[in-house]
Amino acid sequence: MSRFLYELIGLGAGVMFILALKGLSHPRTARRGNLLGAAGATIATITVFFYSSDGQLPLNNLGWILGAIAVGLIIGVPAARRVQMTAMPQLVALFNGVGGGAAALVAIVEYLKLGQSASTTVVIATVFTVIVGSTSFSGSIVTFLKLQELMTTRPVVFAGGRFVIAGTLLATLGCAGWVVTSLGTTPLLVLAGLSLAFGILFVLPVGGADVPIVISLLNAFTGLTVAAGGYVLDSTLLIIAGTLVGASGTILTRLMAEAMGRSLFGTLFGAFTAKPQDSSGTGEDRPVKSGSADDVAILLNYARRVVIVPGFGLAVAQAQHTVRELADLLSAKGIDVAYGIHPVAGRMPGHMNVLLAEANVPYEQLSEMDEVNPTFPQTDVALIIGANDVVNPAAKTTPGCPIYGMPILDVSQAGNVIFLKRSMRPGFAGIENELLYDPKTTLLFGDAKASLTKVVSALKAL
Amino acid sequence: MSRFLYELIGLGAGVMFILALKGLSHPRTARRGNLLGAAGATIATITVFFYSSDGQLPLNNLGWILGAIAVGLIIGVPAARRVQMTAMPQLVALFNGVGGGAAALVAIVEYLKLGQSASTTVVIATVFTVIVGSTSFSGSIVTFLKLQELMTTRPVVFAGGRFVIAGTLLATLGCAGWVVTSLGTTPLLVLAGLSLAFGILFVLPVGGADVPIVISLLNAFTGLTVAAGGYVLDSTLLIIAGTLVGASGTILTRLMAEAMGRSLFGTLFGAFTAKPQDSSGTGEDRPVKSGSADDVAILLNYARRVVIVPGFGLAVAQAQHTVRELADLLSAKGIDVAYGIHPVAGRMPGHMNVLLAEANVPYEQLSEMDEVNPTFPQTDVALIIGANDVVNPAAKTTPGCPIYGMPILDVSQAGNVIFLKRSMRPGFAGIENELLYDPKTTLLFGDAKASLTKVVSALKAL
Amino acid sequence: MEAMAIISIFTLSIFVGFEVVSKVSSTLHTPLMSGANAIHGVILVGAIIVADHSDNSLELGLSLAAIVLATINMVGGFVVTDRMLEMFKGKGAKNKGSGDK
Amino acid sequence: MEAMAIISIFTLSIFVGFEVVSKVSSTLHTPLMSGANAIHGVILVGAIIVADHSDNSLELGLSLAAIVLATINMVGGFVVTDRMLEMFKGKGAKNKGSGDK
Ligand SMILES: NC(=O)c1ccc[n+]([C@@H]2O[C@H](COP(=O)([O-])OP(=O)(O)OC[C@H]3O[C@@H](n4cnc5c(N)ncnc54)[C@H](OP(=O)(O)O)[C@@H]3O)[C@@H](O)[C@H]2O)c1
Ligand SMILES: NC(=O)c1ccc[n+]([C@@H]2O[C@H](COP(=O)([O-])OP(=O)(O)OC[C@H]3O[C@@H](n4cnc5c(N)ncnc54)[C@H](OP(=O)(O)O)[C@@H]3O)[C@@H](O)[C@H]2O)c1
Repeated sequence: MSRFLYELIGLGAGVMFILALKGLSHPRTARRGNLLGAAGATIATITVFFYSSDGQLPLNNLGWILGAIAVGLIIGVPAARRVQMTAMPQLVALFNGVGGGAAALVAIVEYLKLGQSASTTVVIATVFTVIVGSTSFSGSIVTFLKLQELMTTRPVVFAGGRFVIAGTLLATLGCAGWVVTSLGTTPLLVLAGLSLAFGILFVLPVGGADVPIVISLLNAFTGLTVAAGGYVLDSTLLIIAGTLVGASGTILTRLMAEAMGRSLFGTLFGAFTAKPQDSSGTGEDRPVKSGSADDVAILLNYARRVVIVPGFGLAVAQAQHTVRELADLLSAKGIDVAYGIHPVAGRMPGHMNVLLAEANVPYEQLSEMDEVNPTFPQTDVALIIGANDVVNPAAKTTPGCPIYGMPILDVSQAGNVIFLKRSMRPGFAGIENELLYDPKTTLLFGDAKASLTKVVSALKAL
Repeated sequence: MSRFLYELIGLGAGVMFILALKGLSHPRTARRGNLLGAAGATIATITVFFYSSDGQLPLNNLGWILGAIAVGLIIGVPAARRVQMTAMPQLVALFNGVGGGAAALVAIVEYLKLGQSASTTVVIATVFTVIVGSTSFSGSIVTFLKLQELMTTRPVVFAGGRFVIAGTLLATLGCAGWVVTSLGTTPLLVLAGLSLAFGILFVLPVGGADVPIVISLLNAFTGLTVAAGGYVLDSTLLIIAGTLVGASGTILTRLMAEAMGRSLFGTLFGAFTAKPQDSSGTGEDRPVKSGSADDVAILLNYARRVVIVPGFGLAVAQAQHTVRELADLLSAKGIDVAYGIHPVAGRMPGHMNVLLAEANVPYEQLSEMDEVNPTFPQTDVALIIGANDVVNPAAKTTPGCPIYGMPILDVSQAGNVIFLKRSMRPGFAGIENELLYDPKTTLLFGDAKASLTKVVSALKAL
Repeated sequence: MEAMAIISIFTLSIFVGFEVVSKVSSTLHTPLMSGANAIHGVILVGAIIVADHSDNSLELGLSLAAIVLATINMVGGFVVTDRMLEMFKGKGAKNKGSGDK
Repeated sequence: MEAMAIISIFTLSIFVGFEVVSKVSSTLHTPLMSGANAIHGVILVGAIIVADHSDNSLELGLSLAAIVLATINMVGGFVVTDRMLEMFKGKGAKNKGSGDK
């Protein structure tokens, strides 16, 4: 295949990626967009087997290459297929991380290959790819661990932490200069090591609520490394694809931060400004009003309007079908039922929509935060199922807490508030929820699905 | 200046053009966007004096070049400054035409210069530029003549016209092949001549309502010729700027066609499908109800809701201040007043908004077609000032008439309809308006400004 | 520049052009058209380049004609667009201006 | 490719990337992020190129590791995005699907 044809096909794949992103931005075309992107990636991958810059086909090491692809498929496809909906966000983080790692490795190999013959701009692009790719790799692993709850979801902040981070960053940049001037292999490996450390330190102090924003940011970073790798390898396709992801990822990060009411700056530089917090929680023993399934059923039965607020616990308990049953039952009794969907309920944006769509909840019943908030004063019961942070008034009242400033669902305006959760434990952000102690709140302890099943039978028995 | 710096500045100018178009798409940033575009163009023009591909500075023929620019400024600036608002659309058409002409000339000169040494792709790009540039030039001149009413605004269709057009097109394409194979000068000049003829023939059959769409289309064409010229001259800036205008112009053409309820295809190929129409108009002598200013004042005085429908005649009469005075007077009497703005009222989209804004009409009183149409049944008086086509029911009832299919303002639903116009003459599209003969219509003949002044004094006297 | 680079730039510019104007309201159609029209007046740059290359009077004459036309297109286009938008401004400044910046 | 061409392509791609996603609703943030994530898995192409170039076992080993990681990123990314969107679809198909195409 001629170089021209090869690059033309690459450009075609780039166009498919543009159309893919465009498609993914609209609900109706999203799936088609994703498939288009997959088609573009497939075409680009197949094409590379039919062109070699040294003119020799088949490619050198062809067997190894195919083998490695097979290994990647064997790991990636089942992971993506089998993962629980609840674990998707961390899987995305992980996929992003390995992409960053791959870009860093590609740059390292090309650097080893070019040796002293590399031009300064190519070396700079290599260094950029290694730093950002490695940072993205290790940072994504940490977000994965946080989301998977293999480590604490709270900001990890230690005394003097910000100096350590700043020091690592400076060391990384210094080492980058060393690589550019010396063109040695050792400096490059040191650089990779430092960047990995920086990635960890960068993500550790990020608060739980900011994790999806950080994933999106690292995603944009990885895009840029791919673009830089494209420069090193002289591939228009990689430049276009990487830049696209970098730019759209940056915008997306900003949009997500806005949707969650977070400042992007605060999220990014949280690492430098966060102070160790008194997050011990006084292990309070204040009284709460705990009720039975019958109490809850009665409250619901005499309501005119009920707003259901689902959260991460609904996903954990896989109670989406049961909640739908309850809602249908209430509707059948002439009660006005709506779901109040907070943009960051669950562990990824749109998590609740996905979950409830699975149970065929009618789309009209799902109300976004801005729609549902004004209706709480006319609501008799707010039924909170496995949600916590998204209704926590601390977001309004406690400056300095990890979710301060995030808009919340104003359930306290409703006549009665019912919480379905297993314990008094806090939510993702790890902070107490005053609303649990409010006199108008009733708590029904237990797994969401079990509790809902009981409430449904109690309602039927009424 | 190094070539790299020169091109980098060119790219910077290209980015400024992108931001200019972006700015121009939003009401609040539109003016800033235009200024940014002007700045980009200025920078690009100045830079070209500091770089020459043969390395010799100052440029050859510098005095001539500066003189020619001065001539352009002396013609262009006063024309743009002094033109009446009513004549702006034709000026835009004219400016577009000269741009297309300039692109064609540039390509011709470069062709003469390169002679036999030109590569085939360059020759093809040259041929494209000459054809489309010349078409755009002559086509724009014809639209100018139509809008300036120096010729009939109706579609000019003659028997066998479509064969003539198709023939010209074929001859043009054949001649293009001749140029590419022979590389001679004569064929190129013949090509330019044929393209000029094609431009004229292409625009002649276009109906009045479609003229702005055609201007927009020719504008997109000119953009593409500039891009092709950029290819011939190896200028990234021209490629980017021209392509941007080509692409955005195409989209804009489609949006405009949609806003006017026209089919783009019908507009473009109207030339091939239009049949000579019986447009003589039977010079009807049916009775109409003509009233005095006092009659109109009384109708208005006892209305609860009045919708004012301004049209091209308001602009001609420069009656925007008087209409505002009337509206204020009615509002002061507690009458609900709104302006119903049709998207193509006047001679350019947004014409009425511009005009009424000049008279400081409050923005809230301006209602777009979709907003105001449902309110006509509750409207007591629809006061139509110098508008005609935009309220002509023929758009709904008479298939085949030039405005058929265009959405109109449904004034016939109002209790009373008042027309302020000078005569029974039709509007831009040249078709009779049945509504003038409707029993609920009152006509007040005379120049819009004079009539409005009389109505205002009559109202004050009541 | 390489053919491939030109094709890529052309393709990407098409997308930028499409995306950038795809949400414009009908009120702004005319100023946008007029502004875009002024932008393609940048062919003036091309006209100056060919005038620099010209070495006989036919070429020079045609180039100078191109310069005159392109200047009219560019400068006239921006001026007339600005005038149009100036009229809109009165309204913007009073009713929406406060939210600006 | 020339430096200037690369810079132009880079600049234009930034605009395309910005414009294309700038109006997305918050419900689609995750699938969009995930889809974009899959797209950068196309670094697989780069990994295959360097594997082709590799002529010692260190280089080859690193390239193959890059291929494995990039494949996971790319294929896993598209599959997981599709799964997410499949769930949305139920809703789309029932309530809005009719307006499609
Ligand atoms: N959506 C996103 O993009 C995203 C991504 C990452 C992080 N986040 C963060 O995640 C949080 C989302 O808020 P949220 O209110 O949805 O969740 P949350 O604040 O994490 O609260 C979830 C609650 O569900 C309860 N729960 C867990 N499993 C349960 C089960 N099987 N049955 C019943 N209850 C159960 C837990 O209490 P018990 O343990 O007492 O049962 C917990 O209080 C926010 O802080 C958000 O910033 C969001
Ligand atoms: N907006 C655009 O983008 C655009 C661009 C090009 C063409 N067009 C076309 O222009 C037309 C616009 O419709 P329109 O209803 O606004 O205008 P119109 O159909 O052209 O009607 C204008 C009316 O105003 C009257 N008039 C003229 N001067 C007057 C004066 N001094 N005082 C009082 N009346 C006066 C004329 O009747 P008398 O002569 O009897 O007074 C005429 O009937 C449509 O056909 C549209 O497609 C629109």
